[in-house]
Amino acid sequence: MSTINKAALQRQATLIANKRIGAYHQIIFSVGDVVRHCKPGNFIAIAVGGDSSKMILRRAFAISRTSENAQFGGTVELIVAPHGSGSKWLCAQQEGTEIDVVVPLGKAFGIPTEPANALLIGGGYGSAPLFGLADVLKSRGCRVDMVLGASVGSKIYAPMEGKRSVNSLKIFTEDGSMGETGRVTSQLKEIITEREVEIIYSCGPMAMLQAVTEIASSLGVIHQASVEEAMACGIGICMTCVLPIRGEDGTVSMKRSCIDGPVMDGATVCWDLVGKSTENFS
Amino acid sequence: MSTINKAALQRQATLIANKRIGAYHQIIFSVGDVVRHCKPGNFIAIAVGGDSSKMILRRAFAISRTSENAQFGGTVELIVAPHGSGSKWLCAQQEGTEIDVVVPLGKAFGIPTEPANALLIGGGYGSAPLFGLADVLKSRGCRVDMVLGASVGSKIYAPMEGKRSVNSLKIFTEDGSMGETGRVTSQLKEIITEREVEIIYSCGPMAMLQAVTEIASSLGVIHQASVEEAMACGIGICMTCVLPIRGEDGTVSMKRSCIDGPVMDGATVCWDLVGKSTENFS
Amino acid sequence: MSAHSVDISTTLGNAWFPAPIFTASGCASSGKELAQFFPLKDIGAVVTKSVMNKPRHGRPTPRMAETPSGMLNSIGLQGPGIDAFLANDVPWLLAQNARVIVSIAGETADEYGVLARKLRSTPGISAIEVNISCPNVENRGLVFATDRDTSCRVIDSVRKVIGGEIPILAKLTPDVTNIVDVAKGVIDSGADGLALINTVLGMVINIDTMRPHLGGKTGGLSGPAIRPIAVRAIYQVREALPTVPILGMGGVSSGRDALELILAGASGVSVGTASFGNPTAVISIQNELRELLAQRGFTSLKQAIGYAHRV
Amino acid sequence: MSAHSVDISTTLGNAWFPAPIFTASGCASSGKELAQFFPLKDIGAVVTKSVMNKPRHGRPTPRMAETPSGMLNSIGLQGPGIDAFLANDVPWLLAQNARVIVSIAGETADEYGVLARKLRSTPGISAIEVNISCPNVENRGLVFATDRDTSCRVIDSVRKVIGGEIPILAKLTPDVTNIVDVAKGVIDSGADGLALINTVLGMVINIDTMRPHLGGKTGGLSGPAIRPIAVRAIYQVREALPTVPILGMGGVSSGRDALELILAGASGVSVGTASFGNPTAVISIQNELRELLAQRGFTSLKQAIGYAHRV
Ligand SMILES: Cc1cc2nc3c(=O)[nH]c(=O)nc-3n(C[C@H](O)[C@H](O)[C@H](O)COP(=O)(O)OP(=O)(O)OC[C@H]3O[C@@H](n4cnc5c(N)ncnc54)[C@H](O)[C@@H]3O)c2cc1C
Ligand SMILES: Cc1cc2nc3c(=O)[nH]c(=O)nc-3n(C[C@H](O)[C@H](O)[C@H](O)COP(=O)(O)OP(=O)(O)OC[C@H]3O[C@@H](n4cnc5c(N)ncnc54)[C@H](O)[C@@H]3O)c2cc1C
Ligand SMILES: Cc1cc2nc3c(=O)[nH]c(=O)nc-3n(C[C@H](O)[C@H](O)[C@H](O)COP(=O)(O)O)c2cc1C
Ligand SMILES: Cc1cc2nc3c(=O)[nH]c(=O)nc-3n(C[C@H](O)[C@H](O)[C@H](O)COP(=O)(O)O)c2cc1C
Ligand code: FES
Ligand code: FES
Repeated sequence: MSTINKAALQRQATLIANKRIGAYHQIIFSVGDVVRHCKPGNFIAIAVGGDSSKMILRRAFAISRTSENAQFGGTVELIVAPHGSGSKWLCAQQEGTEIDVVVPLGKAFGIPTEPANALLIGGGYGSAPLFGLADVLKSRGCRVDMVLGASVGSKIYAPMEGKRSVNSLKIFTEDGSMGETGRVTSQLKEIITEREVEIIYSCGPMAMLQAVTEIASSLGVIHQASVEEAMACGIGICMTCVLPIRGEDGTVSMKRSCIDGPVMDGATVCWDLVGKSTENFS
Repeated sequence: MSTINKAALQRQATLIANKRIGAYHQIIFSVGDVVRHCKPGNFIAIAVGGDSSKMILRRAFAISRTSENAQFGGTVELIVAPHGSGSKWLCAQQEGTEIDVVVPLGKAFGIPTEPANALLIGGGYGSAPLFGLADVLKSRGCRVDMVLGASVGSKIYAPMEGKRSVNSLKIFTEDGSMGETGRVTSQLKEIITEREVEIIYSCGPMAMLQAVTEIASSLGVIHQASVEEAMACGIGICMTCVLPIRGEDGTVSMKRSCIDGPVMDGATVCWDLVGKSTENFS
Repeated sequence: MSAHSVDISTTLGNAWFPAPIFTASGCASSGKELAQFFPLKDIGAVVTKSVMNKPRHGRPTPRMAETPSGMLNSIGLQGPGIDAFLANDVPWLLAQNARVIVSIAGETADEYGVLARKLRSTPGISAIEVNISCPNVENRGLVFATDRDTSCRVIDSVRKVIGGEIPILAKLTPDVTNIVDVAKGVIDSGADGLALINTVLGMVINIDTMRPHLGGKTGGLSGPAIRPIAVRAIYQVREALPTVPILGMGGVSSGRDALELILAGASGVSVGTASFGNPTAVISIQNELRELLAQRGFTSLKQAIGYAHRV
Repeated sequence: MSAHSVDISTTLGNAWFPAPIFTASGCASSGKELAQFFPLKDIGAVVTKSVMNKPRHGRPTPRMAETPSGMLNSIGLQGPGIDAFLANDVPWLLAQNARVIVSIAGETADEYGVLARKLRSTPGISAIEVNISCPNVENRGLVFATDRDTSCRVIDSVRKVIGGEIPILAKLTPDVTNIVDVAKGVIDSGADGLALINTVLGMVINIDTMRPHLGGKTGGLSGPAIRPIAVRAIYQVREALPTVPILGMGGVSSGRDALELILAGASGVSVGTASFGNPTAVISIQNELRELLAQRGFTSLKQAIGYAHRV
């Protein structure tokens, strides 16, 4: 049975850095000891707008990196796209602000028990959790290749230090303003075959995850996708964030992406049924 | 007919000072040229809570003083009691914040055309507009006495510079923690008679205004009261801020305190009818 | 597509308006105060505060309570009475070149007829909004729009007087089990269009006095808090009565919000509570709406009306 | 008066609760997740997500839209069905020493009867909340509580099965012309108390897709935005039926808000949407309420129930 992340805690976290990077903001929170339980693929849920906010729901962001240091204790880093009112508010906060967060949430990426050839695929800010993941995979002896894509170059998030932990990095933009022109899926089959990829990790827009799933399935490669469905609570109590998942018995049921995910076995997600009337479920 | 203050403008004003003084905050906004039209008794309406605020209405504050200087241009000073969520938000804002204000609003205190003996009575932060008024009266050759009252000493607002513009200042607190023990009305009859007061200006809680009106009326002294009724709009379009006013023909009607006031002829306000069903109006 | 070349004119029945954003009844008094902040002729129309036959004091204070993203009001239709209103306010508005929609309210169906008769003989008015849904009256039975039959009787008595010179818009309350049913009723009785929605009945208890905060105990909830209710009501009615023009309102405080109501089916949008927090709301909303329409490739407002219903 | 010595226990019919703050149905799933943030036995009760006879997938995504100070949801009663629920969730909750109120929902009056029969044979449940007001079902006709007669038929069929062992609370919608009328009806049909209010029907249109945002088109509006509507509904029903216990809910996110509903007439208060924004909301609200009661000189919660109605 699915359960909430056992380490999840609610706390006041201090925003200790907020820096623009391309189209995104790199935001770092000091969260204390709980950082030890934050794994690649987990997310943080942040209360936005302050005390008199009309925004009553938290915003979810993938944890891109964690660290522990002497000055600030445990810190988590997020890569935030200023999208609507909540994320814009967050990107406008200054260092020193105390913000209510719940962390860590959700299921993390599964790590292979034996060294394997891994391919990490990120769309837009979806690359954020992949660099932390790359570190872990590297430390377990995996080969780590990475493919990133976005509409424009400013939406490619690929920090210098991050690049160091991957064996190769390929970038695609739709307008060709960075890397090759195209999408992450453009040469995917070839890359998987050439590099003898055994496991794919992906994070990005749902359409990208679906496209990756199709290719991964056709080649029989394991694929862990970190999904992004709108979440009201992030902790499993509201049932808004569900996705149609095919179980081992072949039947489809609606699973909460906040606690059964966000990392899911791509092959079990019925991408075609997302947003469709549940009457069609088998 | 009652009309909105012809000088009223909406603008982004920069908060240039925010200092705690006793139980209050002295807040100064840079408002530009419009300061020339701000008269004692006028108020300012301030949008609170920022862009994503759940507070949809402005908060009204009396303008306590105005000035024009080289660095900031025209400035208005307010004395704000941190009361509920809106005023607390305002008191928490830092220098440099841009805030949407509408100013000046409402009818100002009427100034006698000839020098007269004036008594200014303030309750709590109600003293704020009286110091600016005292300056004007002084410059017109009036004698200006002042009586202030509050529950406790920390709620007496009487700045040093302000004291200079009055001929005498008497303070009452209910707990005796500052000045004499009692209320502004405690020795009012005596003061009016002794000082040969010809006109009273008052600002403070409604119960105080009512009590002052009774004494002023019994002695036949003119009394201009600055009232405080909850205002949704502050500009005359909502009809929430009304008070029962007896007209020259003897009939009572509901007048908007935001544009027919906040300064009203105390004797015309039917204090007993405030909050009573309008069916009883004659 | 430049914002400036979008045709934002609209119609409600046989009345034409150069722009789709109006003031909401009771939220602009008779326009004089807002005229200080923008020219009234630049917006679609001024909908005046509901006026009754006789002068009226309204309800006791406190008359308002702020609530999360909303407010309650209990004004109780304070006003000067129709005669003073027609003598003073309408001529002033017309002199500003503003379009005028007069909102009327009565205690009986007959009073509405009397008011309509007085309006018929007043030239220059663009439309009549028949407020049958004010929650701020002593007797909740007076909220005609909670009942289909009484609603119809009111519209009947207005229709008998107004022969089609200007459109009759019936203003409905969302506080009913089935708003589509009431809407159909008043259209059958001769209303040319609908105004949706009036405020939602609410209450705030003051936790210091530990009694209802408002002098009138209950009040009408308005502001962004109720916008989803307005959108739903407009969508439902548009779905059922696709040819009936709707003047939408309820919690609109940005061009985005106005567009939402228009996509749901509103031909025009009234802005109420937003003006309290922002005296230039009406005109800013209109400008923002124009931009949003252009960004979406609409060349005219009319293309966007009810667009959310397309299959 | 110290906050600690205030007796905050309460009753709903013949059920006793050590504390007055409950979770709201559908806003705590079956309690497991919130148990990570506070012990469930410390609050009054866990009201579980409305369960139907058969497992149910619910509505398509998107299932939520944030609105000013509120949100819309269209879950559509997704759930495991009563058998799995009784086998897994109830025993777990009882093992936590939590009080359990089971919310049931059916497509027909008979289904409610079937559900009640299954609950009767489950020991340890404190009360049944009969959800006859879920707006998130394909057929809005299924919102029994919009009609007095169908509401009564549902309560009837539950009453026939439950002989008075545990109280039956009928959960009503505010989306009706006259909530007092529906309340009287269900009480006459044998409900022991009322749960007020369910969500308000609303809609958000996505201005990018220019279609209704929710997969189910309409959704239920909850959160602080609707609190004034909840207070009004509770006050009206308490005024008309002063002896009927009310479990209040709607937009409560602080002790202040809970007190407001209690003063209006609620004997207990469920907290729903607030838990989404703040997983410790339920327990904080309970602590704040205790303080506020003490500050006002109440020695027990019961003294405050309906206090706003005093003359
Ligand atoms: C597990 C998870 C991880 C995420 N990681 C990141 C990240 O690392 N960086 C990043 O920039 N964004 C991330 N997002 C998306 C981020 O949560 C949304 O951009 C954000 O919630 C938008 O809020 P807003 O107030 O700016 O936008 P609004 O559109 O005003 O939000 C309105 C409501 O819709 C929800 N919503 C809107 N867009 C999204 C979305 N794309 N996904 C989920 N909910 C949405 C909001 O949470 C809010 O409740 C993640 C989302 C999820 C679910
Ligand atoms: C003409 C005028 C001049 C004022 N001058 C001053 C001043 O110089 N200094 C000062 O500290 N305060 C002044 N006030 C009172 C000030 O407006 C309120 O304290 C403030 O609005 C409270 O807002 P809040 O959000 O803190 O409280 P909340 O109680 O959360 O406010 C809720 C709502 O009630 C209204 N409200 C609450 N209390 C009052 C009140 N006492 N008067 C009017 N509306 C109220 C608010 O405007 C708001 O809409 C003045 C009020 C008026 C009408
Ligand atoms: C203070 C106030 C007074 C109102 N008076 C009237 C009125 O006289 N007649 C009427 O039809 N509607 C009246 N309304 C309702 C508004 O016209 C509008 O339908 C409602 O407030 C929803 O729109 P909003 O959220 O933009 O304010 C009033 C609303 C408010 C807030
Ligand atoms: C996501 C969600 C799911 C809900 N599901 C149910 C439900 O299954 N049964 C029910 O009776 N009420 C349900 N409700 C309504 C709540 O129990 C409550 O009546 C309503 O949300 C108002 O309270 P709130 O503002 O505190 O959330 C649900 C509400 C939400 C927000
Ligand atoms: S976001 Fe609430 S259950 Fe997943
Ligand atoms: S505050 Fe709106 S009319 Fe005075």
